[in-house]
Amino acid sequence: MGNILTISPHAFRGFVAVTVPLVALLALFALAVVGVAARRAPWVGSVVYGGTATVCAVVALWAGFALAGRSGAETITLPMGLPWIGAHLRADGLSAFFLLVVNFGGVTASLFGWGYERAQAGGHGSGHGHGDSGPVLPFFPLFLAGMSLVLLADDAFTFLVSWEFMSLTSWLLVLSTHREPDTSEAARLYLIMASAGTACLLLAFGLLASGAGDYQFDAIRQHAPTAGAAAMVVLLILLGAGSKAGLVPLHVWLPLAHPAAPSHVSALMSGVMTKVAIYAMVRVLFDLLGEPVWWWGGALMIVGAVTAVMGVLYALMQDDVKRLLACSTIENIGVIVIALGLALVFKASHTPVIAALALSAALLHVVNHSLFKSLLFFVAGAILTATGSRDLNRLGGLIHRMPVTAVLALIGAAAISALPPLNGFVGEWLLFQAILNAPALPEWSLKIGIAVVGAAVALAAALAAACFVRLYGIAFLGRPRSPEAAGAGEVGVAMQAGMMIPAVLCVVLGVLPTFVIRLFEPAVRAMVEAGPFDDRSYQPWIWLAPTSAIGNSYNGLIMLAAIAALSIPLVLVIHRWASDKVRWSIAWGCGHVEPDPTALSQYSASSFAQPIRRAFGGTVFNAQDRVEMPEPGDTRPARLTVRWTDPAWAYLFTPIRSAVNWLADRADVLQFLTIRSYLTLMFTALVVVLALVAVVRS
Amino acid sequence: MIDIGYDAAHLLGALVLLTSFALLYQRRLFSLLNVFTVQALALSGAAAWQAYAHDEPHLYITAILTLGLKAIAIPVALHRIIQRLHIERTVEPALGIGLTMVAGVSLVTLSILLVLPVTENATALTREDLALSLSVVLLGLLMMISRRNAVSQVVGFMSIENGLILAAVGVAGMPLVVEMSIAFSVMVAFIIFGIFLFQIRERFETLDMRKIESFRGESD
Amino acid sequence: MTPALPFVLIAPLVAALLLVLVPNWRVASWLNVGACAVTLAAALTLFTAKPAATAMLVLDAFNVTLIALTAFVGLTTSVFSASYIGHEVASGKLNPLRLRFYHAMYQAFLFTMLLALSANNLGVLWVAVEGATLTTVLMVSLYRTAASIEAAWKYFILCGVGIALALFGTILIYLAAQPVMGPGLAAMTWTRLLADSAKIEPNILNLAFVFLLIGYGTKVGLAPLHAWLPDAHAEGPTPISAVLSGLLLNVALYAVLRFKMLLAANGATMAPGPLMMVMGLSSLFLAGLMLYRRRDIKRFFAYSSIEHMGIIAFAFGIGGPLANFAGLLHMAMHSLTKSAIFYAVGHAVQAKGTQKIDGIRGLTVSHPALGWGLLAGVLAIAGLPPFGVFMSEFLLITNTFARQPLLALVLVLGILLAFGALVLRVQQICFGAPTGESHPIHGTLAPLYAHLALVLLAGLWLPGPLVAWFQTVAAMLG
Amino acid sequence: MIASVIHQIVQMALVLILAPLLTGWVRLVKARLLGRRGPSLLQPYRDLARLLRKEVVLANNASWLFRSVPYVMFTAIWLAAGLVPVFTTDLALAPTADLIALIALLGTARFFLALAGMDTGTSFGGIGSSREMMIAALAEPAMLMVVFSVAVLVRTTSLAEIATYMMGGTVGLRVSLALALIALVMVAIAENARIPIDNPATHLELTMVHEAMVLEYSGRHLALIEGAAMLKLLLYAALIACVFLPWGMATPTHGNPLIGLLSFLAKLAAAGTALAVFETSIAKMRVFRVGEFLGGALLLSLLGAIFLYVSRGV
Repeated sequence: MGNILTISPHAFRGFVAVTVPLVALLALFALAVVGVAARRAPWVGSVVYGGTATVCAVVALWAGFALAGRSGAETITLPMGLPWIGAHLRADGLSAFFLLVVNFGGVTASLFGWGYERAQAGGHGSGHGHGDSGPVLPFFPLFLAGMSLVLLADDAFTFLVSWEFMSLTSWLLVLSTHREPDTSEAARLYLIMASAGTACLLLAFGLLASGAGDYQFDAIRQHAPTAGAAAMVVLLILLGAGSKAGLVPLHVWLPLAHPAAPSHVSALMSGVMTKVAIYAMVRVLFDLLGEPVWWWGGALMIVGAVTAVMGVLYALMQDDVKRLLACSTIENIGVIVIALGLALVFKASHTPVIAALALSAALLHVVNHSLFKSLLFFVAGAILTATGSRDLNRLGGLIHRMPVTAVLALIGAAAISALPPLNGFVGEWLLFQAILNAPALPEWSLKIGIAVVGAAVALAAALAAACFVRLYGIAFLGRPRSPEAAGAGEVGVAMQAGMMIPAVLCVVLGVLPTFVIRLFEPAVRAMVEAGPFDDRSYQPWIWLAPTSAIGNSYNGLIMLAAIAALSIPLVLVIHRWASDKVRWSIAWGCGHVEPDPTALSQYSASSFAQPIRRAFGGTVFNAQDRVEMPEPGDTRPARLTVRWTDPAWAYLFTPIRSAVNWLADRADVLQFLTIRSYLTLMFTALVVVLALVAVVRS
Repeated sequence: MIDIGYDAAHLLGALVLLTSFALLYQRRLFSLLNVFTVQALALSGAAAWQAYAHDEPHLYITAILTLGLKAIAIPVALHRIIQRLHIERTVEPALGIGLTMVAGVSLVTLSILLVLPVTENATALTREDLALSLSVVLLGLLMMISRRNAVSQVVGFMSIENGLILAAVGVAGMPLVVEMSIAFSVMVAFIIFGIFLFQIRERFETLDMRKIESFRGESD
Repeated sequence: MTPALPFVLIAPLVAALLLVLVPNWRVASWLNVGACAVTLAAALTLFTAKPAATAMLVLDAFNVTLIALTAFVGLTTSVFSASYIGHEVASGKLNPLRLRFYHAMYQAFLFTMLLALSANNLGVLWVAVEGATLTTVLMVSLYRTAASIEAAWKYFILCGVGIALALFGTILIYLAAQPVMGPGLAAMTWTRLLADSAKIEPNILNLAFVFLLIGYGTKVGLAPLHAWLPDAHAEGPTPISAVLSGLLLNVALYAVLRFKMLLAANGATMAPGPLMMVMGLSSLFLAGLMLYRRRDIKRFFAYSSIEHMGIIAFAFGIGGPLANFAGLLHMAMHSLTKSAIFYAVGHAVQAKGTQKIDGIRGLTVSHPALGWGLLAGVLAIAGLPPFGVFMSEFLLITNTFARQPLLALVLVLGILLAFGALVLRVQQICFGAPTGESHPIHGTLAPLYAHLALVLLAGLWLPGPLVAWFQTVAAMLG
Repeated sequence: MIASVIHQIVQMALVLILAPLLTGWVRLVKARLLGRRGPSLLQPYRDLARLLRKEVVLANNASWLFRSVPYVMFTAIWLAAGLVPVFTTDLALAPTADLIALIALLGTARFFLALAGMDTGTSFGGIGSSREMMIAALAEPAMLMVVFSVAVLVRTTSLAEIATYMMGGTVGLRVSLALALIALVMVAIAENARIPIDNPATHLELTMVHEAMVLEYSGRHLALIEGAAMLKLLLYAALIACVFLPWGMATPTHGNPLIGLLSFLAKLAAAGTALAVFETSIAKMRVFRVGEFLGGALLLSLLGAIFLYVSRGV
């Protein structure tokens, strides 16, 4: 405990290195205080959100410069936390990259949230429970601070404190809607799952620290654990970080908790907090745990593949917009984890360049998903603000009433469906390039297994496209399914701006992906001792041509240019020389002329999913469609009801819950005994222990 | 030759143990109290004999305290209470007498098994005495378990403390502080019991624990 | 020997006698606070004193921290009680006569606990614990309701028997020591015993420890000896619940630990650790399960105390510098947090007019200051950062996992089990639409927030001297 | 460099010109196989021209998306078709996008068409879109598995490289390639809405998929969509030719583009004939059997990939 009060050798340089985020953290805490102190003041929302946006912007910029400038990462020790080691903070490439992601998400979320809360406060909000909500302002900056702190932590204790603090604050944010019926159940499940995850991480770090004899990451790096211990750590990390990231089957809390929060918080939880979990995996598996073994990657890939496919199938089953988005987060996390697994495998087989490719795919997808998932959750928030409903079956035709939102939503949907030339596709492309390198691996099981994983990724991608065609088609296209949807109006400027920024970036990153890849190259280099573009042959900077992908290259910019070069003349030519006449009329629909006012004849969300439900759901979810068809001549509409069960609940969580209840009932008897029985208990305890002593001695 | 000191002490200790068996056996409250009085007498006798044999005058105080409190004051007071409160004079034990006896015997065996091997270097008297007192303590506990009536539970508690005193006097040179503390505690304990018996009486119109324990917390 | 120590004992004793004579309960309540303040001031000076021991009293690193803690919680609780009983009188639950008795007993109770903590003579230690039992029994039955009398009766019988067993253990210790150290006080003086512990017959020590563990363990509330604890907490006045959970349990555990040190010093005895670990884990799991079915808010938190006593017992059971450190820290944190929770609960019960959890909903909406305070307290006791309990649990779990992986898994499972119940209830209590009646809160929330601030501070930063102190004690405990 | 640009431009024009021809050829052969005289080979051109001149009739609640989808879709497929080497591998855009990007481009087209199907809010558009996406969900993985097995062999996904490698003749005959070929053909049939998956000629609502989506389209929009469909057919034919029988194709180093062109025409004729024969000899299957059909394709392609390891120690 020598260095409790003294600062570590590099103190000064270290302080320079981490001082910006430190000050930022303090500022965030200050903002939280303001949020509490001035909660009645009319200006408080603007101050807190504005302040948070500014602080996050500063940190994001700082992280960006740190990455670009390849600035060294010094450790700074604060006299806090565990007495005899203090709190260690450090911002290396990896941390800086994730700091960039997190805080950028923070900027857009605060921007959107500012407008969102004002809209909620102003009349619009009433009707869907946000009317009298609990406090958001104090916890919003704290949540962001917690996430940044996780990324900066450089010893096990600080890491876990900030990790659990992150869960705690987000739990409180979820509870801000505590007046709504489902919230309390969701929040409870969330906090319990989160803490169970933390417990797993706790054990993992306990194991690592016992090897090193110290909780500092440096010490842990120095002492690689034994094979058995390492295996256990991998398992515990998969459980601990996985429960936060939403790996199947630990995902159950996610579709409940993420939607329950206010939309801008949902965006943070889904788009950003899950990434912090990914950071934890990378930090431990690539950095702290030393030389990997191939099966670690194998395990990650299997879990990831299952998660990806299951996640998107869940998403296809959902009728609630935000819940659907949360499920799609599960899918994307699965994809990222697959990429991580590949990177581990290749690192283990000493082909660092390919490992770098896979890791780049993972990190790029981290960026991409944080962008379009925030965007889509903002869109959900906009829809909620405009219509007061999150139920797909009460939406429709919004493209006419919310033109701006509709365009941005389309970008988001296209990006998350991995359509070129948007950013989602680049990530998938890199991932496939890595998958195609499977033959370079020694293990046969992996060669074949990776092919299957590739198929799973492709399946997930295609299903995701279906999922978002469904979302966009039902919500924005067609005819309104409820008066609220018919009467909706475009949202305010702040919210539009909040959506605009990530939307634009989705396009930019799709066209010029190399920029961001170069940005996190130092992080990749630190993890796998190689960069994705090492000794590349001929490409100028706009070409995405990783070494390992032999002769394969992709160029979003040229593709965009080509599309423009082809489509614009096409339009002009046709309109000039062919015809440009338009006649408006009622939809024909195979003679089904008069569009019914209730728009019930439209495909509903559940009917759209029906073919896929029939193809996959039967086996996975034992989903059952029941159609109540009225008698001929009866004018009642036919009703389609869909029932399906989540295997994770059916086979894992419900049994646990009932087991606890059963035990609790048995134990509860002890509360209602007579004094004599209690004395008997005591007496028995005494006699047993005495007998034990007698036995032990003889 | 015969060590008269040892024999006498042994005899008195055995008498205490015997009486606690008798306590287990009793069905009627008054006879219970009488047996308890006998036990207290035996105990004070043991204490006095120790004081004489080992010439430890402070043990006389113990003897007197025991005699005064346990052999006279408490039984009398309990008699009073029972008469004042018109408690039904017989109480059916919760455990069958026979079962209780068996349990008691096995407890005594256990305590002997426990004590004798571990006290090789202590004097024979101490060992005997310790074994006896341990048995008395355990039997007292058994009695508290096997009786439903508040009075008999009080008596059981008292006999546990008798066992403690027996142990204390058995060990050579035990400082006075312990006896004082015991006496003090017994006294306070008795006062409190008294308070309780009256309160319980005025609350529940009975001393049958089953009625008192109808409330077990949360049974709303 | 520093004069401060006897003074720490005399102050509450005198105050107790004095308070018997004060008829006006308002005056009495503030006299009570004053007396506690004096005691605390005296206790704080002990930190500067050198470790010392007389035939009756002892002062070392171990008990000085606990004495200070006891004095501090005693003071804050007296402040809380001063603002609490006003409402009890107003609502006709208590009359001035009873209050006179109550205040005297409060000081007497503090005296017995401080005596137990500073006693060097095992007999005195025993007397003090017995005294603590008697005083609290009387205070638990203060309301004279059927429920409170039943609870007090249960408390008295169980702890009386427990105390008796503890005395038998004490006699056995003397019996074991007497051949070595000769007859007389020496053989009952803890410091002397510790010094020559190696020479003492180990087998008798084993036997003695069994009785002492069962005896004092009853008072700690370790399962299956815990039965008295929930009802005593639930039926007594809330300030008493606060000191019971916050202080009395610690004192009893302190007694057990003293004897554990004796055994450890002997070396040839059985290891006392496993026994404590088993009882600790059983308490943890039993309490964790019981929490799910509780409908009475005070009983609920009483069970949570059992849970944490289990964790602490486990920590000391597994031993080692880190685990002991964690145990001590957890002891301190639990006292502060749990008493804080009971302050909040007391106000909540008065504000809602019921102890049933169903009647106490949406507290953060109806009484924000109280609701968020209670929430913070429960989160702290649930072991969430940035509160101090997290640090102790972190140290305990990581350290255990490094040494006994399976035990650590069991421990974590138990903690999670209880955690689930805590989250379930605290969400019902603090969130959702408020139910039932809602009176304004009487009195101050200062003690609540003072404790929370301390717990938060400890979670973020432990002062160096305190750490050094804990580390020396951890080393003593071996 | 200049040559590659010229080649690229030529190719863009070429696919545009040849696409209707191929469709016409298929129709003609089918008609002959059914014993009819059948329409002229140039009929598709006339249809397109007529549609282009007609006015567009839009549903009242059609949005801007509905009107822009035909252009997006046509462009995407046109670009994709332009990326597949037909007569030479020396194309300017070759490095821009590899096989995966090409598949994704087709995905883009499908995505927007499916959206357009839902825009007017009629039930039939919904039927079409949902079924189309379900089919795609299985077709795309199968396609990517084909790519995978080829790439495992050739160690690249750039079409130019694949063609060059295949022409090298070092590959020889392989089980896995045969499996991949079958899988690719099955996917092609599904993607082009041919029998047995779908029937471009039918308008029986309950069975149609592709037609249901474009039900509300008319005039120039319909022309673009039809044209896009023709391009797609050509694209798949060209793709199969390029990957599995690239012989005769020119490369930057040697070979004559003209010969490449002639050989490509021959390949197209053969492919068209084969398709016609296949379609006349089989009946359409129920929509929900499609899953099994494409699942089979997926498994075949996966099998192909695995066989590669067995047959050759890569």
